Amino acid sequence: MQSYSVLVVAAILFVLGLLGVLTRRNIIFILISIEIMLNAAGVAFVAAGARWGQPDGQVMFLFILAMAASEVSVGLALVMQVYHQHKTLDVSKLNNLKDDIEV
Amino acid sequence: MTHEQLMALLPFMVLATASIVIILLIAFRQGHTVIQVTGFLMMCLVIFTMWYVRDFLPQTIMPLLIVDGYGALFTGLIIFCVLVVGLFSYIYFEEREENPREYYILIFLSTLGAAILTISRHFISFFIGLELLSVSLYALIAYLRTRNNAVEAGVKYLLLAALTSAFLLFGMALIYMDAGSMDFSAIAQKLHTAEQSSPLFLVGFSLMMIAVGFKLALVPFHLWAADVYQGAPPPVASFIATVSKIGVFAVLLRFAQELHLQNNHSIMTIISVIAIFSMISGNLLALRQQNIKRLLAYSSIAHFGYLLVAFLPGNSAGVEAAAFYLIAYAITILIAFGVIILLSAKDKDAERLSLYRGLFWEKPFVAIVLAVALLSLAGIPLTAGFIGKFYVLMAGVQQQAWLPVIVLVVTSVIGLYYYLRIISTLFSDVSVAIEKEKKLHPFFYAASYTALVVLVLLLLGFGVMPATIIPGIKQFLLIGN
Amino acid sequence: MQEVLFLIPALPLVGFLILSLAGRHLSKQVIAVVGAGVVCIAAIATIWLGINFLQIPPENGAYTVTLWRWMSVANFNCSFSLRVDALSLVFLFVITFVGALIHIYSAGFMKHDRDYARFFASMNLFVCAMLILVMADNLVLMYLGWEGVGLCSYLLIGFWYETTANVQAANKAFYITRIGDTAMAIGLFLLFRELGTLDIPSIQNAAPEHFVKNSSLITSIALLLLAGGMGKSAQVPLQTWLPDAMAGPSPVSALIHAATMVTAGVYLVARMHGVFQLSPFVMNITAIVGAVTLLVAGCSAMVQTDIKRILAYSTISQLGYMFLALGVGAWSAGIFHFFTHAFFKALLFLAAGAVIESLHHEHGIFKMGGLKNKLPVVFYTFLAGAAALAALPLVTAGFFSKDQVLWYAWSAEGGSPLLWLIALAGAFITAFYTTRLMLVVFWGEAKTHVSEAPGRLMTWPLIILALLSVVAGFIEWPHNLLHVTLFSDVVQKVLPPVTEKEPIPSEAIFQLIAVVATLSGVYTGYLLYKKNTSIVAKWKQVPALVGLRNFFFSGWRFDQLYHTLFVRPFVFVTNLNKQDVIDKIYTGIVSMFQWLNGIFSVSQDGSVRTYVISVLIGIIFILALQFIL
Amino acid sequence: MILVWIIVVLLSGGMLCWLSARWNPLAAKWIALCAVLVDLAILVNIWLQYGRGVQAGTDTWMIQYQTAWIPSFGISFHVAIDGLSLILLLLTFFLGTLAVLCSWKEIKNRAGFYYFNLLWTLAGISGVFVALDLFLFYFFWEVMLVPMYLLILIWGDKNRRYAAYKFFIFTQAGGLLMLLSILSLYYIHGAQSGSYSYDYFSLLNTQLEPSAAKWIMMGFMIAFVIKLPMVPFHSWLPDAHSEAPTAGSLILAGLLLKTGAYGIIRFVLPLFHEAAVDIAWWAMLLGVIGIIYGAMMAFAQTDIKRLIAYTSVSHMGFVLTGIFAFREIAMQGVVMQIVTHGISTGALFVLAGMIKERLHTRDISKMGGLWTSMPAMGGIAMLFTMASLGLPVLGNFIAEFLILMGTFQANVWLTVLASTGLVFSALYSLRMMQKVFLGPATNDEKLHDITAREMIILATLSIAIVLLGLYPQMVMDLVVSKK
Repeated sequence: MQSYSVLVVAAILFVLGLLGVLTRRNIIFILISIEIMLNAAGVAFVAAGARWGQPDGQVMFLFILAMAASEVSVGLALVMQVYHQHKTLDVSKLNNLKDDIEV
Repeated sequence: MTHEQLMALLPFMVLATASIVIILLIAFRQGHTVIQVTGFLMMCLVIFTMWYVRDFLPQTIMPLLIVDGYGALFTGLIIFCVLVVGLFSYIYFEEREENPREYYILIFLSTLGAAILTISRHFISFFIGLELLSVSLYALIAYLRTRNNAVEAGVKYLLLAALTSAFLLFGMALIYMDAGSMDFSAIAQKLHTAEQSSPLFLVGFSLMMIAVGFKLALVPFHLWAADVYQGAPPPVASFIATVSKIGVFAVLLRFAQELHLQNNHSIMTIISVIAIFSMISGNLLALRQQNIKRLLAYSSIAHFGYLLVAFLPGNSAGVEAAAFYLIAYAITILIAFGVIILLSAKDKDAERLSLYRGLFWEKPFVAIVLAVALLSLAGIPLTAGFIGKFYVLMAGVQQQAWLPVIVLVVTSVIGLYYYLRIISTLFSDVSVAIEKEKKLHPFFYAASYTALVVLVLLLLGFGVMPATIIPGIKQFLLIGN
Repeated sequence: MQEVLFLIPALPLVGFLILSLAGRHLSKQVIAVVGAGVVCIAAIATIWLGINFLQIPPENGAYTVTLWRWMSVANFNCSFSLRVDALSLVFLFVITFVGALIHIYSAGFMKHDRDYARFFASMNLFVCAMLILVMADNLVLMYLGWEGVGLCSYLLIGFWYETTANVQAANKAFYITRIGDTAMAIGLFLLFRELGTLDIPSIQNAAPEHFVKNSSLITSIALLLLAGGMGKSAQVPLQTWLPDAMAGPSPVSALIHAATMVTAGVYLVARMHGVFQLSPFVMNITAIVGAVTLLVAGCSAMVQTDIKRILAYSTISQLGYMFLALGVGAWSAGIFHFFTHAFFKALLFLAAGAVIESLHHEHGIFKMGGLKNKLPVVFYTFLAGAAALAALPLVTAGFFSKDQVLWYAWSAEGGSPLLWLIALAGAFITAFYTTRLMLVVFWGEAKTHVSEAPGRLMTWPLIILALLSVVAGFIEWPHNLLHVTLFSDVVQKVLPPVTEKEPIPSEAIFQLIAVVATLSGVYTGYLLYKKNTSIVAKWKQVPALVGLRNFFFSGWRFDQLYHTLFVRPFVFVTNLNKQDVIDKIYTGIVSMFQWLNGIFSVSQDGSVRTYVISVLIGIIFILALQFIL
Repeated sequence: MILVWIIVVLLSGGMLCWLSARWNPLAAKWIALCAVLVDLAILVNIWLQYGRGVQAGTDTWMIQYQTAWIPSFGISFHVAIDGLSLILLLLTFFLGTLAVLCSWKEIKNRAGFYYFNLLWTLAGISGVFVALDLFLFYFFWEVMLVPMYLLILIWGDKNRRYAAYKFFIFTQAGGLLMLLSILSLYYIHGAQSGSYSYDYFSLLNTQLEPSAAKWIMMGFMIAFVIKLPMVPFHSWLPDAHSEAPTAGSLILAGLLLKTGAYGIIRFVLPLFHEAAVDIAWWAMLLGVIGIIYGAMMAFAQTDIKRLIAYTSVSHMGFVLTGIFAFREIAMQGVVMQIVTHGISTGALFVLAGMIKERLHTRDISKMGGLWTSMPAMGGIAMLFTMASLGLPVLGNFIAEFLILMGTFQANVWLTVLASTGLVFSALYSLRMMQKVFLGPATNDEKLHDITAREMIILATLSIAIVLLGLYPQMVMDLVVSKK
């Protein structure tokens, strides 16, 4: 039962992160929001692991951490390039690639 | 870990070594050509080892991996694609005078990720494979950071991929919560004993579908595809279109097979709805597209919609159909991107359709090759694409999934329009000479052309004599079943 | 005898082939010799055949020869086989003999024409087709000839194709006859369905057993066949093409539109008498159609000013007589009228052609005049023909045949006083317009200069035909005079004899009345156009009469009626739909997809936020779907 | 095996044409001509061997050849001919030869690739006529599309792109539905008999639920009536015909449309007999509508090739009506119509091509009086115009007469309506003749009459159409009733 309440917390965290992705314009903040979501997933894994009394959940959490770190590092490298080229971190300015139908 | 298990993993280890070898080569300041050749040889080695260890299969490496015929088949396909992509990459990067060397590290890493996906039987290996694939791809997409909006494409892909990864993880966590194991077969067992699938499982699976759908660019997670295909260098785009999608589709298929998802009515409904929407919007989006890379992206959305139709039956015929379809599709896409790469000028990729006007009269060979590829995408006989589509329809009809099948037929008729549009551009009268500097590396050009010829011959060969490959596929799939 | 039967149609065919394939490389003399020669040989062969036929009548009353198996499908068998019996023989004789004369005449008439070879080729083809028509052993082969003569008629009406009006006249002729032909074809289908054969003798044999007299089935068959005949023979309401058909050269009008092709309908009805007799209703219709036609066309003929149009309307009118005769059951009378009519009407057309040729292609009779002395040969021959047309008693062939028709219109089984009255009125009208024509063209003062008199090639046929117009009638005399029945004896080997009503009134009285009508017609003509021309001028002041005159002149406004009823709506509808409305459906579908493409494309706006929202929508959608299911 | 060679000759001939054109453009023409002539010779030889008609009671299949192709699906390379196939193959190579001949001068650029496409189209068509495995049939059905598409696309007229799309997409739409039907049939048959096979003879034994039969048949029917074409699926045809090069129009009208009729006769009727009987009335009705609608459309056109194209719609209406009359007489008429329409309409297209070569327009309002300068062509045009309106002596008459006579036994009123087609055909045919060859001459420039090469083409066609009119039995003997 306890693990379920942790799961609820994780879910709330996840949705918060999602809301952050939706509302934020700055790429860095979006990355942070995604981190929150990833961590929420991690929490859920830990909760699940706890429920079944297995270490697998925690193992997974470690993998998530590693992966999140690598993702963020690549992400930040790209952010720097974006800033170089666009002089902004506003994600809505990044729309050179889109459909333009010429009839 | 037993000897047999180690032997079974040998190809994957070689694949992993490839990246390290390249790193070492870079450390020793070797040139592009050496790296290219080494990479090529390494990939050949992978295939060789796979052939070498064929007698040890199947092997289950508890709890993460299972190396069976199915995995070997898809890994082989992936390695084959990488071979071709690598070959094409050489002239592309060489012409752009960028430093292309780290590119090979990334591409082999990414390949490793895809290969792991094909043999994973556990959430953890699933997750690791997927992330290995994705993280390398972020960098690959933005590799030519100064041009072509590559960075924009990279950022878009990264944000969305990370977002959907979060969903994947959360979904996995939910399923783990429900089933008490992350092992596919254990989950299947749990699911089997339960009277009806719990909401936790269903929600978990739905969330997982988001990530998978994203990678396969299925509607409504498809919006990135066109932008990324357009922004990424063509070799990378072809890599995404083939290797990444094959890997993810392989794991999805294995997961579904293991869990007997075809018996789960609601999940099947979801998948068929996704398939239908993918077919419709992929084809509709491509209808008037003037950028050939975007067009290929949209067409791939549609094609994975078709593939899902084959996925629906969930029996061996479906797997066989999917395998054949993927082979045909991979060859075709490689040809298409190969042509784009060959035609790309130094500062601009050959992506505007107007560049292709009257290509047939300028470079008949390239034009014919591209036309054959497009006909294959359209599923016209004499090409493997036709047999692929035939397979898919067969699977659909057998399952009497009439709605998706009818949608498939209707949308592929719509799709025909834009393929024909390109073909008619190729054969139109007014020819715009594609200015092309002198060929810097005649050997690699020759090699690329040879690769195209081989691919086209394969495409036609499989189209006319599918009997040459179908038994092979069947045999592979039997291993481990 | 049988074996050489095929030569008769084959000869003109050979002529056609030679002239059409090599005609451009031959000199005019050679063309004329070939073109006219083959028909002359055919005529000689026919006469020889006829003599043989009369001397030693074949068994079954007919020569037959099967050339080859044409079609044989399921229970449908049809051969290319020819059959000549007495009825065919009469037609054969007219076709080849009159045809030969007309060909000879044409050699002179057409000598200045560029397309000399094409003319003779078409004429030869016509003769061939017409011969097949009358020699056909089965209805399909007959239909072949039937359509073949239609084609040749089309080709020859539009012979001077550079004038659009001529081509239109040709088209019109083809269209209208095609309507009749189609009806006839349906009739054949019906016959085949009922009897399982289209061989003429088998039909004649099987029909009385198979069909109930006056049943709707036999009525429809007969009606459909009749419609075919009406189209070819220009009977009301399908008569409008014939006056326009005068656009062709005069020999064509003589051969096709007077002597032979237009009588194909008569031949068909006579040939299928076994079927028609089973439906007295249709027989009545036939008679009525004939009566109406003779009156309608006669009225129109009275007011025409174009010499050939007068003759054309008169042809329609005379064909009406033939139909009337057939309709009342006077089979041989109808055929006899065809026989005499062929001579005098061919003669009239040829003579008219000579007149027109001499007057620089002038057609209007009021621009002619005074030709009596300038073209004496033409005048005398024309006079003979006109007399025959007007049926001047005893001295003309037309009298003997028309008198029979008139008599049977009352006395035959299907006859009635009304029919007789109409026929009588027709006789009066005929005499009147013939007189008018003669007087206006040959008497009075010359209005157009005569360029050259016709040569011998043209005059000899005229003379021969003129002779025949006088003597041809002598082979058949009325019963109360002399009682010579040479013609009907022959024909009635095939056709049933006429059955007369009881009580039979005195034939002499009727003859007298007919003679009076004819003579009064002649006198009226003389009165109005010779003696007291001011009457006509006075009448031209009366609006009602002018209106009536215009009404007649336009052929009872049939053309206008058809134009508004059929032509204009058809052209309107087809032009309206020129772009194919069904195609619009498909262009609509295409536009719909393009529009959808635009809609879908909106989502690809390049903004990450849109993409995230789309992912979110996807999640919500999938979850919602999960819970609904 | 000889049947395989027929196709192989065309395929390899096509490749040779393409390759040889690099060195010598003239070689391509001769190779193409030789290839079709070789095939024609083979076919004539077969005809002489079996042409006396197949005796009742014996096997109606003259030559059969079968070998495994994709055994795992039960697909075999099964080809065979009977009388119907033989006639259609003869027609294919007869018109194919003429198509090569009439491209002799017209195609000046990229001749090698042109003949490649031409021969491959013919290969696809002949494949369709011999295939007895449904998969193989579908395969050939689609194979003929691409080269035909390229023929229109590359060597067509101004609006060729649009026409080519339309042609391809229409046919493909029908084709895919047919594929669905084939698959359904395959599975139903497999479930019943336990052996999964696409073989014609095996599938003939399939027992179908009436409703299933109906749906499956519709898939076939749609593919075939689009090709035929039946109103309202005809709209690809005027565009494709009018834009295609002369040989393309010739093949389209002469052969491609016939594959639709062939498909109905060969597959729909035997496989779904009851279901076909059920829709017979509607099919006949649509056929009759096609007759009248096509004729009315033809009457309004000002583009000569469009006009002829619509006459095809009208004539093919007869085919549809005749097939669904289910009478042997009508069926024989249908076969005759297939052959004669191929010849007569093909000839009209050839003539239109020749006129276009001389006047550089297809607009009949810019023509007129051409007879004066080209009497020989005018004469032949007259012949084929007459053929088109069904004049006796010419083959088309036999066809239409038999069809109508057979149909009459099945349905009186529809036949009466169909017969009005005879009147309508006169309307458009004579209008065309008038606008093009008759009337005052509009062109001052001196036009040369037909050349010797053109004469050969037209003379062959003329002789063929007259022979068919006079000796139709030589066709009918081949297509004896199979019962």
